[in-house]
Amino acid sequence: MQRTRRDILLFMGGGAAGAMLTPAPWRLVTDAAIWSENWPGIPRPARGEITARYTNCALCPAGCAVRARCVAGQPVSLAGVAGNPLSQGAPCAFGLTGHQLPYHPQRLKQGTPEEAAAAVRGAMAKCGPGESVAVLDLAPGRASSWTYRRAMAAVANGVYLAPPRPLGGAAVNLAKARTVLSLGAPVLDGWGTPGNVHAARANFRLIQAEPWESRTAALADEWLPIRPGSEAALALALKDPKTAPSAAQATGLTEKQILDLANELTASGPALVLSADDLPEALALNQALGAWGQTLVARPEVPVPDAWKKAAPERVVASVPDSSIRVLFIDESVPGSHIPWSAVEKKLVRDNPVVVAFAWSLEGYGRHAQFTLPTAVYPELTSDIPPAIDSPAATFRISAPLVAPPARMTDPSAFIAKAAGMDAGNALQERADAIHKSGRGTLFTYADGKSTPLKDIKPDAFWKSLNEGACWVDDAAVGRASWPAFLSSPHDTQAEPQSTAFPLLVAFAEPRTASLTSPLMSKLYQDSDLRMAPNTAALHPDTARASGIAGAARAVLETQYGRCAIGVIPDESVPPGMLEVAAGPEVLDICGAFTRAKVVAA
Amino acid sequence: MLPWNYGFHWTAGTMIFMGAFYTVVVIVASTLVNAALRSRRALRTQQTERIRWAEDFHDLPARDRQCRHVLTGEFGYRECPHAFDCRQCETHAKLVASAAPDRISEPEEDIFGMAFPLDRVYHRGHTWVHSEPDGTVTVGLDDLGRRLLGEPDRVDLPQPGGRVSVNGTAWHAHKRNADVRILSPVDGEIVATGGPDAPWYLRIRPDRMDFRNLLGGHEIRPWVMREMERLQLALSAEGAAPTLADGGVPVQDIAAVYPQADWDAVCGEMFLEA
Amino acid sequence: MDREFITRGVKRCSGGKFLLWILPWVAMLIFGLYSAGLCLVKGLNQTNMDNRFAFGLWIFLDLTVIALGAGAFFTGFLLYILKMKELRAVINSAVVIGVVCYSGAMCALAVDVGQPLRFWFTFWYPNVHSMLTEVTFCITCYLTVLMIEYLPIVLKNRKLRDVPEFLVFQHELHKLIYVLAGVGTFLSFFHQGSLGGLYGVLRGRPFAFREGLAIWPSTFFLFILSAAAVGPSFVLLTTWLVEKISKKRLVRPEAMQMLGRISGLLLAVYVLLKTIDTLVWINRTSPGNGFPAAQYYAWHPFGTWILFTEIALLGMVPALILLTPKLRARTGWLVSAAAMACCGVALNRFVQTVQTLAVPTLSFDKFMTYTPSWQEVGTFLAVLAYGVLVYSFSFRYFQLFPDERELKLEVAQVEEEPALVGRY
Amino acid sequence: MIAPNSKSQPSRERQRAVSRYGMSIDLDRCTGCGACMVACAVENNVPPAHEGATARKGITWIRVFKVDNGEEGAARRSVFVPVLCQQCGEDTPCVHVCPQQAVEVDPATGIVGQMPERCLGCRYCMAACPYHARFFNWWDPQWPAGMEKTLNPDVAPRMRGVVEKCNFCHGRWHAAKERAAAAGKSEIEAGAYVPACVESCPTGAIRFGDLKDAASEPAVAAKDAHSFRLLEKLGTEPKIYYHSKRDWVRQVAAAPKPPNGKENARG
Repeated sequence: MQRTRRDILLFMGGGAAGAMLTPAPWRLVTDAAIWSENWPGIPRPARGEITARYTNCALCPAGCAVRARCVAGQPVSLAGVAGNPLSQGAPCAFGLTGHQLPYHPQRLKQGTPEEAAAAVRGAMAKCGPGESVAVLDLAPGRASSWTYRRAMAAVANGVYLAPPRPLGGAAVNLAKARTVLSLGAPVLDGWGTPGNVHAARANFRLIQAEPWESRTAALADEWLPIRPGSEAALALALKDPKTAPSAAQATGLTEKQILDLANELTASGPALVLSADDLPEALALNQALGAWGQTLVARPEVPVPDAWKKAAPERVVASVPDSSIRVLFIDESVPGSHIPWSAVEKKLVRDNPVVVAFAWSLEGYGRHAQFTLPTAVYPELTSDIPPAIDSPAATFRISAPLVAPPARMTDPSAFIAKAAGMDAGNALQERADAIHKSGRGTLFTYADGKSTPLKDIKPDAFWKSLNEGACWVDDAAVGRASWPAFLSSPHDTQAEPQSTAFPLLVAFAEPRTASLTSPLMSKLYQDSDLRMAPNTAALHPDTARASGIAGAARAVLETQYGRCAIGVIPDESVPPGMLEVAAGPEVLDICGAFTRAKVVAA
Repeated sequence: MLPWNYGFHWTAGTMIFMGAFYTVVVIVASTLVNAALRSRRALRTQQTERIRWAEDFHDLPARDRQCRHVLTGEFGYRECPHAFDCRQCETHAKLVASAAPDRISEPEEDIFGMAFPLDRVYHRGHTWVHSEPDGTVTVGLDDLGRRLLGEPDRVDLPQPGGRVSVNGTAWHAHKRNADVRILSPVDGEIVATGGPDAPWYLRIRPDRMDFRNLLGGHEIRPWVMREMERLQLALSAEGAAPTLADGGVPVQDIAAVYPQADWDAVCGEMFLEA
Repeated sequence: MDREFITRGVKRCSGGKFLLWILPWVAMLIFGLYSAGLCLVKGLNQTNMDNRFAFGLWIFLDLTVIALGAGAFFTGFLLYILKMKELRAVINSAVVIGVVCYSGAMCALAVDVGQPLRFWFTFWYPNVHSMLTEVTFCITCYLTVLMIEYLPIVLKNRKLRDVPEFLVFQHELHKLIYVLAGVGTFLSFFHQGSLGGLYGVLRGRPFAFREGLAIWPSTFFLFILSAAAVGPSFVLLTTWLVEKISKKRLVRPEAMQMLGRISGLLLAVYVLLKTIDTLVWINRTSPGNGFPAAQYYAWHPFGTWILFTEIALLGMVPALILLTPKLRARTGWLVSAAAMACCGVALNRFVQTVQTLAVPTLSFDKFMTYTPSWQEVGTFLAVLAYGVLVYSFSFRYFQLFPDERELKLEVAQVEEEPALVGRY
Repeated sequence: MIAPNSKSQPSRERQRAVSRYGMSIDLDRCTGCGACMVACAVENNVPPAHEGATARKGITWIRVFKVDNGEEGAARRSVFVPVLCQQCGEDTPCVHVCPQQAVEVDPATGIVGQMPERCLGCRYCMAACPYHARFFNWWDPQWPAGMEKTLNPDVAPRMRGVVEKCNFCHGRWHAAKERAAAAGKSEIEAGAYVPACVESCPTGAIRFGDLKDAASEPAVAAKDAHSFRLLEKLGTEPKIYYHSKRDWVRQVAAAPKPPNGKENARG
């Protein structure tokens, strides 16, 4: 039989119709929809061998132990290390996003080290008498810090500056404490090592004296809402009940409350008094309560090579005469406590000083320095982490890189050592060897969770495991001694006197660091109302009205050091007369602890 | 949706739901197909003209669908159930049988000066049929129809040899904005065509000499009277002056008298086209 | 010149005038299409909806429009199934309204979903337990039916009917229209109901949750009733509007009043049942879920006034007016009552969609507010403009009101009478 | 159209279920640090907030709310309440409403799953959920250049226009299942599978386990007098148990109280 075109068409039509009744075409469309999951702009996660690597978090002095889940070597998520004697396996929100920092959009990618070096050389050459070359080290106590001190000792009129050490470098032994009075210290929110604090939490009663209900106040056993700026008065009254009436006036508490509190502190010891920035009154109170040797202890220094001993002393910025620094290096590659730029600036010489900042982003002092040299950032950088404030024993751990830093990054210590005409060498390993030589303490290795006495370990094995995630903990052998003098030395952390020009007292709601956080942290303040965005202030609606910014979303924050734009959030839980501020570089430039401020319409 | 799809469960719920859905689809589809098939058949069997007239008739106002026997007063009110095709109407047959034969007084009726010769029968669409000796019939416009169209702008006549059917389109006439189809009074084959100037428009060889559907004799006057009323109404509805120009006697070319009137509507009304 | 497209014997304004009339609507449509386009291309971030106000202006629009469009199925049902001949005068208009409302709602929905390209998933992986599935199926089917019902109206156009195929097809199709009317009634019954069920089944939203018969929450039946009640009212309203705008008589008052009466009757029943339902909900359903009903109305501006307005002011009152022959006979009363009924149902849909989402469910929720973005409003206007345009064109070129010609002649006759009398 | 036979169906699932995973959250331990939120986002490839995002447009599978007792000044007390998908066990509101079966309860685990690749984005499920635990992708996900290197390979990023929510880190469940199979076990043993938020909580406030295993922390918490579940009266049988010794805190379980006209942009 012969086929006409009609038959063929019929056949094809029939075939098509039939095909529609089979799953095939529909399955295809379904898949098409699933493919569309990856339409342009939606990244495909890379696959690869999944491994666990260990290091220590360098984002804050706590230096928690970190287990990184890596895909083909690239960390994709971080977690704590269970059983770690220091951090107890507890991470924090900031630490959990550390592995994203290297890809931060605001990351500083290149600088001009040669020009900087030349400028420094020139400036050092014409550095006159009474003028100095200085290093400002935000995270003192590291091996690099020692390099700086050696370097500054090597150059004429070199000065080594660091932020005042909390409690003058003494350590807190929370495990011993039965009662803790916190004068606005964020004990449960960024103070000390989270894991350690939470582990000890069950054993002490926490009394939070703070004007507003901070995260710590919310979970304290008792919250004493005191008037803004009356912490000192309270501490004073607790030490010497005679002043209770005036303290009651200042704080807004009843005399009875104060006296009861005083009794409780003495009765149910050992007690500990903490304050946002070491208030002399708070320290004195500790002394009176006999905290020394109990809850407040002197922590022996982590061993250093004898060769390092000839080093410049550590000084606070305030101790340097004004307009005397000709060359200033600022190392902010490792975040530490922040000093308002306004305080630093007035120490620089008038005629073009040279300021070189080592930073991984332009958000810090880099905004003010002539030269900002890009550095590696955690988890790229290699640095040791000084013992945390709540670690009574000396510790040594290294933040070993999980990711290779990009090219053209500057190593601050190498740069400064070179400028001082010395060789930095491998300070980190030298110190490790020094520790090993001391033969004290034990080494806790993260991968296997084992503790081994140091004397059973070979030096290179020690060094190796430090780099693969381990921490050395000194034997805690702290003899009882008399109250140390350095704790009585007056601080410049007095609350500024009440003034009509700046009626509002600034309290920091979020950890006080200028360094950037991962973009993902935006979830916490943009996608929820859990935390405030950097450079934002919450204030009582009445305060807003009084300041003439009622209903405004933005305003200008003004202190005696300067002014900057901020976002404002009306919040009835903030008492009138104070500002609850989320730190940001701009804010930190003009606000220290206990700063008084005012807000004006933008 | 289909058993091999993800998440298809043989549950009562699914059965009822999909069952209802498919039923609806089938009903709707079959309705469409059914309509399509019917219309195909209708087209094949040349039903178009019948359907067009059926639609037109259906759309006529009730008052224009009156039975011829209402005109003559035999009924008070009766709507024509056969779309003006009395050949299939028993009622009509009965009435004719019972009626007395017309007494023809004079050869033609003069109504408002219009001539309606009684030697012919009239369709309600204003055509007449006149039997010729050669067994054919001539079909033309009656006087009112002629005056309505006056001097037509154009007339489209069918080709000789074509067929016409009762109430189907006989020819098209254009006048001003009016474009009307003239209804055929008879079934048959067109033998020759005349025109506006000829005495007749069409010469037709009818299938049967059956003119029961047409008006004659005494029916003519009441019918024309009624048509004049309708004309009046149509004219005034289309915004013409309330009375005819010359005291009621329609002029030769009525259209000319009402330049502003919507002539299309008037003709549509009078020639029974929707 | 479109003269030969316009039905013979009816008066329509000049082409120029018509152009002037549609121009603003076309402008509105273009603006609306632009904003809808933005939402489709850039995504729904263009709207002011959010995770808490997941539904907004559009869903309210859909529910309202579909309720008003119910006139199509219900008039069809009364005319073709219950053989109420008077309604022949408005059926075509009702069908066009139906087409407009349903197609408009479908377009709005297509913009409203996050992945319009996956619309067919609902048909392919239907979850028969979901009210939304049922709504989607029925609305799609019913829109098809409406289109088919619309077809004869189009093909009957004076010019188109010259094509024999069209003439014959629409003739034959119209003979079978009662089948479609039946199917349409069935479909509408279910999707109008399921639109109500949509919210009635939300166990997690005690403000909307209702108990009911077997598998259907009470809102299922209330929506059917209210839609059937308001459909004729809306037909009445539009007819009146068209008469006013076109300055013509299109429908006999009897037809209008019949629409009014039907509307009033159903509305009365609806109001009664709605009241009972509300009482049951306040005293049993809501407290049973741990939500004292009083608190819903403590969140201003949604006080109890909204309940009163919805049921009494815009429900009972129009029902009574429409049921009183004296008032019904007065166009003013008739039309305003119809308008009130429409507003009442619109308010009901608003309460169902917006208030449900606005009142908090968790103790630490804040009262939610939401104002649509201009893109949302634009899309809304697009649907509106589209409706007006489709209706305007249909009115101009198709025979929406079969009695128009006849009424025109009657008017003439009234003026004519004396003259005729004088002459015979 | 055909409503589920609400009682029987889930119960049947429950019987078939191998495990019923649940959670207990100790509100007396939560410091509101936000670690859980961040860990969740990292684990599930949730992108950083879009610049246009707000607390109402953002994607936070687990979100910590700060709730106060409504008092002023000294009497004021606050608590942090982490809210995530409550994994309702009885006629789960979101499952029955989804028009195209993009939401399902996994009979093996009792976990309410969401399939973004089948989601139409109609957001009906979001309207249905009383816990606001479902989130719509208002934008296409975006990561800063290079950061996509840090995405979790076990979870596919979602596109714009689909709904997503907490699934107890389904990727981790899968991994645990494979590990168990590799070890020749048929079931995952207690502790071998925990969601990211649980792992990341520094105070151990969030505990996770199988409610069928009487020894698991949630199972124990479920029996505690101080435990409660959000909106229990709705009868949806959530599997997240909250716990607090403070009476006023337990009030967050109840229906909202009428407003007292407080002005607070943070809440």
